[in-house]
Amino acid sequence: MFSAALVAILVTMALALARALLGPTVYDRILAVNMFGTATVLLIAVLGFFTGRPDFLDIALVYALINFIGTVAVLKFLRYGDLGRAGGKEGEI
Amino acid sequence: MAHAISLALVLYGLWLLLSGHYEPLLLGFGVLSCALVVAIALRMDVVDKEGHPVHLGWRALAYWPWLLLEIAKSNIDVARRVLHPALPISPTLVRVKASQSSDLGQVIYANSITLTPGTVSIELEDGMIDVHALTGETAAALEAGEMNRRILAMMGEA
Amino acid sequence: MITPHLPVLQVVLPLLAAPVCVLLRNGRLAWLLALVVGWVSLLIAVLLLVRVLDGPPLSYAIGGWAPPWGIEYRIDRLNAFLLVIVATIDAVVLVYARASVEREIDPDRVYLFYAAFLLCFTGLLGIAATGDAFNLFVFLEISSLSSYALIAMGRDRRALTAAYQYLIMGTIGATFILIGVGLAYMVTGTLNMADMADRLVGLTGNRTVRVAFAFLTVGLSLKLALFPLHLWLPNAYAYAPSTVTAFLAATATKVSVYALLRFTFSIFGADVAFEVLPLDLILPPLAILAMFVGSLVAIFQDDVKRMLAYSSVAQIGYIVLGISFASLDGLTAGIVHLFNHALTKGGLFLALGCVFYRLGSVRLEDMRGLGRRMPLAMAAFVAGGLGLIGVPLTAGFVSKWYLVVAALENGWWPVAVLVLASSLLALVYVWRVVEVVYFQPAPRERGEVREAPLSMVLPTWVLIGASVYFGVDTSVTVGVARAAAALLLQVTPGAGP
Amino acid sequence: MGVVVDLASWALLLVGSAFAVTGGIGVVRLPDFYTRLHGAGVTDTLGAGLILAGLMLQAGFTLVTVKLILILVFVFFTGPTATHALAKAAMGSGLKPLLHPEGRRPSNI
Amino acid sequence: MIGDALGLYNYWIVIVLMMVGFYVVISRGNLVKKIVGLNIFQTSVFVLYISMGWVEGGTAPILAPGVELYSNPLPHVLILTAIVVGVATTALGLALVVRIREAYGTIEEDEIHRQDEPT
Amino acid sequence: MRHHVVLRVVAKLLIPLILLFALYVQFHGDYGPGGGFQAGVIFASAFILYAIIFGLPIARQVARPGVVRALVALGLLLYAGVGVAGLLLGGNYLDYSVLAANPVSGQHLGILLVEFGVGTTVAAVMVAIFFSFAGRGR
Amino acid sequence: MSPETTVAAAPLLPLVGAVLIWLAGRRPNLREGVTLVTAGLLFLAVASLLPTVLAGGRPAAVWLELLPGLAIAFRVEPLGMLFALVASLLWIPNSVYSIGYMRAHREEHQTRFYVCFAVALACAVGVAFAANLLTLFLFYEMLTLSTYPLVTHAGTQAAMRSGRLYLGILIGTSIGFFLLAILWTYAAAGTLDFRPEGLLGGVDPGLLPVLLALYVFGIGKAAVMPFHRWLPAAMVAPTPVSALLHAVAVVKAGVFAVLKVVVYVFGLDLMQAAHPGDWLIWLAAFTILAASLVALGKDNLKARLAYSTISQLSYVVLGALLATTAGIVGGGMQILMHAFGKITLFFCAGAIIIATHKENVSEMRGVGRTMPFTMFAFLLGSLSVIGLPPFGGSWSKWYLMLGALDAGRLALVAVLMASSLLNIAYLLPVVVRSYFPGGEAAASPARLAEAPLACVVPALFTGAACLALFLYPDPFYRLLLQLVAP
Ligand code: NA
Ligand code: NA
Repeated sequence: MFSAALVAILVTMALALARALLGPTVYDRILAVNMFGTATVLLIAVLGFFTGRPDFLDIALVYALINFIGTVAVLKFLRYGDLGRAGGKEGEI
Repeated sequence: MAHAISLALVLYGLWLLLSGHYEPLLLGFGVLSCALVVAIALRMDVVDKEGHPVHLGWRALAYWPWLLLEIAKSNIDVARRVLHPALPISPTLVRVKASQSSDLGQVIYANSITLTPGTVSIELEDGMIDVHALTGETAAALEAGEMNRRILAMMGEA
Repeated sequence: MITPHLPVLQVVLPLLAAPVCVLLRNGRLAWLLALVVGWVSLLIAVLLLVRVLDGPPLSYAIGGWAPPWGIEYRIDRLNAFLLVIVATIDAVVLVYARASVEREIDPDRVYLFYAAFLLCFTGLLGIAATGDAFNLFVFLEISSLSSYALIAMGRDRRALTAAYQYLIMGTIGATFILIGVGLAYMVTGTLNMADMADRLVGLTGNRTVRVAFAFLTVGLSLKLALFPLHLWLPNAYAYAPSTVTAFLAATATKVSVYALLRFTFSIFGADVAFEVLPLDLILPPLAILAMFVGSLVAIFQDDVKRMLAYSSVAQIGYIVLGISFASLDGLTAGIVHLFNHALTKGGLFLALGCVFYRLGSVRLEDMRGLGRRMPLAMAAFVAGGLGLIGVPLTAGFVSKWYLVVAALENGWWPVAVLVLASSLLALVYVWRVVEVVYFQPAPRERGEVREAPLSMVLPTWVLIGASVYFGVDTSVTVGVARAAAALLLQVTPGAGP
Repeated sequence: MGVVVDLASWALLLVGSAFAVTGGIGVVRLPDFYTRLHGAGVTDTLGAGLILAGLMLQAGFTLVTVKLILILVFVFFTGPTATHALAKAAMGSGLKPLLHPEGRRPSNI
Repeated sequence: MIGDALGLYNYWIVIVLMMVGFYVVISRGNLVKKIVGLNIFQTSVFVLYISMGWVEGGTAPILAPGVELYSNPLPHVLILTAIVVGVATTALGLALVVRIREAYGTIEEDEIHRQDEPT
Repeated sequence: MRHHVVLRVVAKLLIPLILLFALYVQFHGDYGPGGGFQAGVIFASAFILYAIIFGLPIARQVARPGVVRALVALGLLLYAGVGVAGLLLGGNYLDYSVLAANPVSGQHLGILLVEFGVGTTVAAVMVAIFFSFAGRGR
Repeated sequence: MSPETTVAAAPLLPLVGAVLIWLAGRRPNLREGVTLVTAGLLFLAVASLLPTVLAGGRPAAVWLELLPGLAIAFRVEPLGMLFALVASLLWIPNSVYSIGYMRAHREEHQTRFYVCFAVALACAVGVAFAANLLTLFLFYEMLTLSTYPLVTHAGTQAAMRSGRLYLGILIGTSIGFFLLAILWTYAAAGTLDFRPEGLLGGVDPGLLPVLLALYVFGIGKAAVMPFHRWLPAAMVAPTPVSALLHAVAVVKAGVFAVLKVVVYVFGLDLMQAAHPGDWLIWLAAFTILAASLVALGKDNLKARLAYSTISQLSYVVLGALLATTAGIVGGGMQILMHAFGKITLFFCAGAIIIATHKENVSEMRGVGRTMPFTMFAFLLGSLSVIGLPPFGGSWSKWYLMLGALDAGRLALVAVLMASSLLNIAYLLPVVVRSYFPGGEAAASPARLAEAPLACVVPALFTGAACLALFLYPDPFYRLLLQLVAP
């Protein structure tokens, strides 16, 4: 049963990858990579169960975190070409 | 200050939940860790109603089941359309009013919209949310305002 | 109580001092700390050398894990000698550094400079002290990474590209070394050098062993800038801050040579190196090419720092040539030259740093008539230059003497001739400078130039003086080098020829 | 009890997997960037939610479940935020959505 | 089984990665590209070490006199250390590239060489 | 696209949780492999998220570059200093078993401290690198 | 002072003098006083060793042990005694002359000049007393370096060019050949100490010619063709420097080293048994004739004298390579006699430059009338260099001819005689022409216009010495005889 889930997640990753390669806009690619990341989080979680290594969950959580921060960072960089631009209290990216 | 104390308590609860080791050393580390995090959070100025919305209390708990149900329903709808050979979609842009008085309420509304597949909030500005909907029907359902009202209730404004 | 811990203190002391430098956030204090650490390190190194000269090698188990499971620091006559070299150069260069660094480095970053300097020092000492192959790689990279940073602090923007180039080539070298260590580990199941050597006995035919050694040799040749893998060196030395150039030129490549010696003779054994792999056919031609190409290119340089950098390429050729003889005299020559060249080149670059301090340039045309304005620094340069040529009564003569005698013993006539001929090339480039400095009038547009501060001239002369001293009294250097060479070849030192 | 929980967890895993793949299909099939956001949403919400819930049932009341909940909450918070940020950035860059010809236009866009 | 398969193919992966990385490093062009190439080059070694752990299995002697709590998972420590070194190198390299761009206004190798040529 | 309310609110919500999680990983590291390194990465990522969303100047006020640099150093010092403590207590360098009366708890304490040093250094280095890379413009 | 102490101190004496000269740099009188005192003391020190050496003593001293078995060490034997005597004695008149010349010319960098001069003398003494090849080599190289600033004294582009040639050839040959030969010797013999019986007994006789050639060419200061170009190039230097190069120290160190190598490294027995020097003898003969012919064609007086020196040096090399008793004695004599003759000629040439600014032979009509003392000294020197009695030069020529005869080489005798004719042809016309009326002097009645006294007196002194050496060659002859009949 785990393997069914694994396969499904891998298929999802493949589809996301396809979109990442197809584009056509950069936003499509970011979306696809973000989705690939979500699928990776799931994969790590399931794999941890599959192999009896629940400490993988920490890694999954970290991966989710990095996925989010990465997406935000890329968006900000795309917009400003700079990650450090001041946003002030208003919170700007 | 109250927010800070409350944040510390919540964090310590989380620590206890995560740790699973209840020996003095690690409990002590937990205290130190929570204190450090609260200190940093205060320095970052993220400890307020927005950053730590404890004031919503039990009302938030009531909102979640409804949202989850909505998510499930809209998921099924989107999945059906995606898998349908004809791809029966009618993408629509609508602008809905977020009647919540606080940024927090409006953000919860915007994120709830995004969480339910079929609708994505694109812009939140001046109490108005631009929404991209996969079909005209979902747009119409959103415009009916059920979600808006429930969030108002959760924020204690209705 | 402290004595048994000397091997580890040697490395840990500068390692601890580096972060403290960052915490101090004050250039002057950071310098003072680095200086004190440098001199204490020198003391430790000398104590270690004295102990291993009298007795068996010292072994220190990090974390109390007995070798071969834990990391072992192992001090024998060879690396104790190297530790003394590195620590001496460091101690002397740091005296010099204060004035020079204040002039060349942005004041806000001086304390970071010393932190990186200490890290680099740590790495070099660690390479020498450790008895663990992987640990050696880590220290090699600590020293390399900090040298990239140090070089990039040079004033000229070309320092940045030089550091970048060095980083690329250095990392390729490091990766090769890592592969070599990994393969050796795969075959032997150990990272402890002595243990590895034991387990490699009888594996000379093993293909993985040969591949491992080949990777290590190439990687280390890159790090020690053996022709034609030297391309990173000239720019790196030319554009780094004066202090850094002097320190690195005197120590970094030498330490890599040590690593090569260690892997070749102590771990894999001369059998693998010279019989299974034709190192005796590969190294001498490269070394000789290095001698000639390095010296020839040096002749045509107008930037004296670059000139000396190319000269280093040539001098490394001499060292490698000595090693490639794989004989007692050859190794003695290589090791002695390693020491002598460290002093000489260090002193020469310090002398140039004095010039840079006053002129902001070390281009030949800017140095006209400097012999009268900066007599002490320029006299040091001449004395060091004579050492490069190998004039008698300088240290350079001693090492070349042994090199040629070793070549003649092997019956390698043409090599002996080539060594002498290449010395003539050294004469040409050194003389270019001497002529400009002493026998050409100072340019009118140049303002009044004075001698560099005593805190710079004195260390310069300490190194140059030492190189002259060890050219006159060779008993210590030759004796220790011979003992180390005998250790590597596992023979008894015997008397000199 | 054990069998029931097992069966439920298998079911959750399977259904979740199905939704995850569906989201992937949507991202490939849907015609433009904005509509694909909805497809991704399927994987992010129900796909992830059900799979993690299936795992939770497997783990029972343990530290593992706590961590799984943490992951789920995190995904639920950050997923829509990232999607929103993405959509906003795309709109800000001038990427026009493909709209249904008979679809109602919003009042003043 | 897995070990055998890995034992057969890991060297090819290592070699291909090395070649690709090395080619990217030595081909002239963008400085960032070369750093990326360097990373690929280094990755080949990580793969080598990882596969080594798999292939040789328990060769790493695990022994600690008197203490049984901490084993010595040597290959993992080695890989982790090597990766840290690699990351540090990459960070330093990129920092240099940033400063090179500030100094030269470009990160194209040819352009930099052109600017540095004596006029 | 002047204000990004959603990101701001979500970030404010998440950052304390991420920081706590980092510390959790830090202090539970010895039950899994090498906790300090991961903890450092997570801790730094919270700061980086903060800097991306609220801007570098504010982030630099929260974590002053000098302080960050000092933390790099302090972490290293802790790492190396624990080794020296072992040395002073009569063991070899990095020999933790002498740190407490009981060798096992001594090892435990040693690893805890060393991992804390590693975590501090890694976090501070990452933040320092982000600070120096971000804000240099394109 | 014991002879041993004197030996150790003799090379140091001029070095100490150099330091004092440098310290006295701002006060010319004091500076030059120090120079003269040093020169005098050095000569006394060296001369004090003569009785010991004549009595068969070989005082020795070690400065320091450089490598195991290799020391910077001194040991005075007859040949070195002779060279040291010549160098230290001639330094005195040369210093006097320098003072006159440098002041008359208002030269710059005079302190550097006197310092380098003193250092060069220290090196010459070091070369003379060297107990082994390493010491010899060391001082030989230092001699080159210390004379470089003297050669390039003018500081002009031409001077720099000449300086490069000077250094290039001397250092090049010494490192490329001389040092190689030394290392070869060391590898073969295991020692570098000079021994009366030679060191090379164990070397394959087939290789000896190669080794000998390495020595002869490696000792570039002997100016055997084709490595002679540095010497004419160096004539850009002030005249006292030319005197130093041609007579006092430099070229003499070269031919001295060749003699010393033949006697103490190869050993006369080996030389006579294996004849390693045969083809080199012909090269030396060629140099003698060719350089004389070139000299004949030079109008510039200093250039003419320079080529004359090249020719005369090969006499010594020839004598050494013959390795017969008479040949060695003749070679040693030639060092001495040519030194006095040639220094006289250069003193005169310099004096003429000072007084008339004339450098070319063709311009020297009438000089003899305005500068009669100078030209008289020139005549004395010329006759000695040619080898006519009653001048010292006749002894060396005589013994060399005897040596050639002993070796049964009549062709060499012919070469020597032909060379003497050529010497006459390029030297005497200078004297003759100078007494012809002409030049500016032709218009006005002849009146004395000599160079400063400090220039003329040394020339007369050394010219007279040429005469004296003819009458009293005995101590030198006895010294040299010790070489061949110990
Ligand atoms: Na590197
Ligand atoms: Na760790």
